[in-house]
Amino acid sequence: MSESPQSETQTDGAGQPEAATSWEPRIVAFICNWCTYTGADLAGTSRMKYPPNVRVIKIPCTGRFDPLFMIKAFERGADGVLVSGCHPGDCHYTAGNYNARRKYTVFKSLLETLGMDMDRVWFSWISASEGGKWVDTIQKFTEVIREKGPFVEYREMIDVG
Amino acid sequence: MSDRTDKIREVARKWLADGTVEAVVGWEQGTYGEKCSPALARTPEDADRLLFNERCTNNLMTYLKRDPVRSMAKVGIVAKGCDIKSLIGLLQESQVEREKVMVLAVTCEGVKKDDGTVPVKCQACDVNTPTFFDEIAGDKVASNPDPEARAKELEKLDAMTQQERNRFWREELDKCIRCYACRQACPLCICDRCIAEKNQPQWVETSPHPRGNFSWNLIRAYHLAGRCVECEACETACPVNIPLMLLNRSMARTVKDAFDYEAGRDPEVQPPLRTFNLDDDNSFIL
Amino acid sequence: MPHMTLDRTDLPSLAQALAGQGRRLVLPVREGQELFYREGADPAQLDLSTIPKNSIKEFLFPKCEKILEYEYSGNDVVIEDVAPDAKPTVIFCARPCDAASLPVVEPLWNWDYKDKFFNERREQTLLVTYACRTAPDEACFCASVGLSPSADQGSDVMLYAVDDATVAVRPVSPKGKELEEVFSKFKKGEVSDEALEAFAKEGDESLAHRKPLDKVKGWLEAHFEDPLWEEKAFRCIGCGTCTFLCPTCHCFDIQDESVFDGGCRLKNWDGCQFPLFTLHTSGHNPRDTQPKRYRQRIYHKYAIYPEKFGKILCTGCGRCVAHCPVNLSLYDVVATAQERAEKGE
Amino acid sequence: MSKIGVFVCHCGENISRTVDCARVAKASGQIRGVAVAKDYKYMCSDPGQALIKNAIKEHNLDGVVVSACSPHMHEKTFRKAVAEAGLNPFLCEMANIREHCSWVHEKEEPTTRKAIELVRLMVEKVKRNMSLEPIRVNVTKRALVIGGGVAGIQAALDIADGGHEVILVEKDPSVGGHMAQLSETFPTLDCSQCILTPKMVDVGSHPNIKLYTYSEVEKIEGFVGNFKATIRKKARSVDIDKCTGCGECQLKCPSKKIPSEFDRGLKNRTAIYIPFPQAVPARPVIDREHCIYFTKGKCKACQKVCPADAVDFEQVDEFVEEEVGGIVVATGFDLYTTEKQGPYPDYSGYGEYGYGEDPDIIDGLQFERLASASGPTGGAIQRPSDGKEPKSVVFLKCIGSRHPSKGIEFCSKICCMYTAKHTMLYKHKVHHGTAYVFYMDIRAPGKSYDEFVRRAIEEDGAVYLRGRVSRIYRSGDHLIVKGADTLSGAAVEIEADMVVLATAVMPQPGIEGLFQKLGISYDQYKFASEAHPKLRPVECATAGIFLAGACQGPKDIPESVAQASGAASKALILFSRDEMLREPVVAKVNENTCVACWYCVEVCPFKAITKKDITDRKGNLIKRVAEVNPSVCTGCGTCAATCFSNSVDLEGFTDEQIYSEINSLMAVGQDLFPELEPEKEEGGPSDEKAA
Repeated sequence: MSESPQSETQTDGAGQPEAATSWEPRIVAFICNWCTYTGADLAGTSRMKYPPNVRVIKIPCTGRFDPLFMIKAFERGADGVLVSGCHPGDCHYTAGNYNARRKYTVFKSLLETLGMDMDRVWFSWISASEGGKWVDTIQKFTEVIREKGPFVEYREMIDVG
Repeated sequence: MSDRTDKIREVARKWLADGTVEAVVGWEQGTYGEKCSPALARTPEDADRLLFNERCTNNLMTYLKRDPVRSMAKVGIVAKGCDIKSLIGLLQESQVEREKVMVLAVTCEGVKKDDGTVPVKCQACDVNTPTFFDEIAGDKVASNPDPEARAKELEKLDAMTQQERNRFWREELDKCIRCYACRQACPLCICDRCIAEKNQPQWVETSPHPRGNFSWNLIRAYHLAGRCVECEACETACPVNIPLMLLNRSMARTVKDAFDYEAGRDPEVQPPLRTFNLDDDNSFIL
Repeated sequence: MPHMTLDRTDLPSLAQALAGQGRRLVLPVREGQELFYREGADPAQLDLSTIPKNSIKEFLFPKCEKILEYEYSGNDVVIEDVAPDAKPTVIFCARPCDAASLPVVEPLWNWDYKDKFFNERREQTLLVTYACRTAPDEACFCASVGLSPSADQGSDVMLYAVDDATVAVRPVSPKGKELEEVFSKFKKGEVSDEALEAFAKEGDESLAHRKPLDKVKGWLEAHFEDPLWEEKAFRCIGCGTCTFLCPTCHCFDIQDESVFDGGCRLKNWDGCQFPLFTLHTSGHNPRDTQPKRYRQRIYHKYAIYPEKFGKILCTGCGRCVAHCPVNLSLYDVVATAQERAEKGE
Repeated sequence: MSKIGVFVCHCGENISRTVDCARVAKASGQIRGVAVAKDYKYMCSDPGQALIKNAIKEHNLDGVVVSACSPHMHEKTFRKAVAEAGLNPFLCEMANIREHCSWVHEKEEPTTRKAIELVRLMVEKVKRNMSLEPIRVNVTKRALVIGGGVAGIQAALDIADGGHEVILVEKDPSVGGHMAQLSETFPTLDCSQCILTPKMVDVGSHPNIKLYTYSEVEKIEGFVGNFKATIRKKARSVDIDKCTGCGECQLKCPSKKIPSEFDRGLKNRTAIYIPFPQAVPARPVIDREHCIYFTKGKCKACQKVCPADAVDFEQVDEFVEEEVGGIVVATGFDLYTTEKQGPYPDYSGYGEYGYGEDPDIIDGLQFERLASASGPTGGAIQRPSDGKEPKSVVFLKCIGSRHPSKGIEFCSKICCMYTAKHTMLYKHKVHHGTAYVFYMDIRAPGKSYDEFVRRAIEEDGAVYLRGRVSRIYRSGDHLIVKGADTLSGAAVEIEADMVVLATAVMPQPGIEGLFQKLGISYDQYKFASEAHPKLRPVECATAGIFLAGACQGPKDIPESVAQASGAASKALILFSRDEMLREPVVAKVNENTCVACWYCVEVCPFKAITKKDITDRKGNLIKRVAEVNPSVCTGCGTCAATCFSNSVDLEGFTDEQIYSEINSLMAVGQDLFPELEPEKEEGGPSDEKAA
């Protein structure tokens, strides 16, 4: 680290309590490389607009999605998590999304049982041609989360330790 | 009961005497209250310690995945119908080879917990007379399962609002001390190195704070979805009395509803998270 | 010397009065079929019917405790100390075996390093102990380790239910004596010393069937490789319930939990019954089987700790006997050792 | 500490219009482990790439994040560039701040902040990237073609002509398949055998083709480039090297009343038989089920008469192993069951139409045999019951096809055309007869196809009735066909001498067994599934396995042949290299913690994970573990996400990498948004601090 200025860390504001008004929905999206990522690329090349509240983590296939990812995202302050991949029948790897769908079914039900706010957990199939659907999904999700506010139930748990 | 005990001893003696098995895992009289304790009979004489009564609550299948039993060439195991469900799970997942286990099934009218109550699994039991075994002790016992037993257990949870459920579990899971007794008691927690003990990366924080407890209990229940045979060993072992079976039962219900699958029924059938159907429920995916 | 008495029905009010002095209140209450020491429970729910399932350990040595925080700053790490979260506390109606665990473990926390987290809490904690007249549970064996159902070791104040309606109060420590004023508000009468003597007598009688365990240490020292360990411990499933419910087990694990630019260091309960407890980075595990781990627990309690600190690391509370899911009774194992020592085996 | 370089691209103004690229670079420079951070107008340009390469050398970087467009656009470019600077290409990742940021958000503070976070996320990932080497797989330049119908023949010939050896396996005694049974072909009405026979002969004599007839694939092991096929050569009871194909044995065989498969039961054959005169090889086979010697223990008439001493009753099934690099599956089709007990027990059939009960109700292939010059009637249209020339023939289409209540929803595609052909063949031979066709729709979209159907109707006078038939029953010398003409709305009753059912095209019964051996997927009807319905229609998802012909779905001859040539060219592409390079994004197993539950084995869509024994030096089993074959693994990661103890991981998307990405989302102290302070207008205090 010799080249660039580094006398300060990026956390200038660390420790300062976040003003209530400055809260912005924080959405983490785990999306597959072949369909949804490419669909989001298409939204870009089509110059569509959506709110900048989403952070994309690329995975090769929804088959790679491990529910641990979602939990960790919430532990790291996500207010909502989206998992999105290829439509049934379109999986680049033929069956990754079908396997993923079973995982979703079970995990979603478990979260419901545990009293998680399921408005904060979204699953979608967005193909490479559905730039519009990507934009729509992110817009709606951001609105829903904005409406609900920070994920207080989970953040109370983050606060410990 | 005594005829079942006699038969267990007789078969165990025979197997041990003729070298069919290296040892027989069964129950013997315990030393605290009426409790029974797992026993390992290695000689025909040892077999006389074995017994069966309504306090034989332990699911002995958990020993199949542990030494010394795991490394034995062939072992006999005494099992109630509900315990055999776990064995079926272990067979499905190749944790046990059928040829290496002699199942000495025992018919059962239901067991009693330490506090004298009847476990839910016994209320719902339809395997009072086991059908998967090498030898069986006891006359046929008719099953009279309460088909609503699981639903009744879940009623309280179902009736709660999302926020109430959240609060309920926050309180229950905050009690967790991360001793992992639930995992240790579970015959189907088969990992040598649990995900909670992997630290590169540490997906599940090991600390018993609310965050760590939530993710641990969540992942435990998730990993048992479609595999848990509702033997209740986890909940029985939990030193802080977390109602773990509520989670397990809820998952079992989901798996039944979504995939029409019940764990521990057929060793030839694929567990639900190892396969899929093209027409699985898609309605919740945008 | 006469002892002040109060009405048993006033115990909740007494608890309240003690807590009213700015202390957090811990007392046993019923949850389902069992009792638990709980912080902040309603004193009206005080339940003295038997020994609680948990020990009082968690109020002095919490299951999870932050001991430092750190933050990255450029290439440096900035470490910040964390003050112990020690509040004035009254543990009301602890059992003698729980109270007695404190003097047992105090040397451990003050040996080569003075653990401020434990010590500050100990300092801040008032132990009001409810004497057992007879052993409250079949699993009890306090008399075998030099205690008794009404032992006062570690207590600040002893309470004795001399009859169904009356409780006698006996301050033990200076800290306890300072509370005379609070207790005297509830004073209803007095009883003589003799009234309390019945406790010692009946208590001992109720445990007459339990063996002394004085020869265990010697036997253990000579029988590290005894077949007993495999024979008894094959059934152990390594759940650690015994260590976590034990008032004297004190092992902990240090964990760093990090987020992107910093984190904290936590001290968490740990137990010798887990393979990871001794797993080396190399992959080698000196205690690689459950019998070895089970043996370790017995050795630590009955040979190693006594060797080092002169005290058995066990108060005979019996929780590990009563709550072991496979009914592997520690008492049975040490009693077997005692028996064999007596026979000269 | 890592030494990561971050290179922020302005993409002209495409990024910098809404994202403050200079600030992104500055902020990136402050991330722990970042050694250098720079921004530049066009990172993908030569000077841009040079900037990266120089920085790698100057700062001895061990990872690179190019913060620019989508990796789908330029990942290859930048990975190549870093490789040229001596860094492993897999240590370079892209943060997508164009498609996912600058183009989709307004010019405002959160947009730049997002760009910074995307860079940080990727920096955290790259810190955990490993140097990876492409996986090299040797290619065995031989092909296995399964199925000797026209598709298999075409694929085999193309590959063989391309200079590579082909193993062609056919389950029947001769190649030829269904096409050999056809009379004439639509839309040209040229003789099927006349165009097929030369190809069959070529296959039989091509120096590069090793032909196994009367053989089946028993087992397939291995993976692309390196398959090992075990082939069962069924006992033919005839030594085809000695045999001259003289046919004496057939003449002498006393067991003569066996329905001929080739003639679809319209003619009998002997127990030792050559299935049809043009068979390749033109060598007989003994049908042991019907041979008197094999059933009763004596006879041997054929052996006695054989001048070449070629009959061998002692022959047993023989297994041969062949090593091949690619496989073409061309197992073709069969016809839907019309009997009550047909070859497809899952389907209910059309018992009400009386097929299999009344000899004058036949299916399309039987009609082909009737119309064929080499057929049982020598090409004369005669009804099977009494050999009379039928004065009226009713053709029924969509028997099975497009009939969801019978369990089939698809269109069999070829029936419209061959039924039109049948009416023409019939009318050309029985000039005064009437051909009726019950149809649902007429689908004739091929080249010259619709014209062909129109000719049948307009020139040859076939009577087309739109509707289904409810019942067929015999009344004396005739069959009464009751149906509806939905266009006129009238009930129709036709006195027919013969009825022809255009039954659905189905995969070979039981073919899924082979597909399972191959590890390829198939649909609900057991048609083999292609890798992509549009863009990879001849490849299977399993690398190195290609599809040709009707095993994938109903196809006519030109389509089958075209696909066969496509499959052959895919195989030839595979064989054009000595070794293949595959992306090293593959799964890996932690053998220490694997407990052999085989969840990964089961969920892998590519059968890339196998069971491995770990043994000690003496060969004693220590434990069993999963093992990934990197040559087969495609890197979907389903195994990794399924493993309970995360004992399987995926290179390129490891748990550590994904964890670190998630972890980059939050900083300490409950500051969930550890943003850099935005630069105040014209450089505020934070700017000064940073500088």
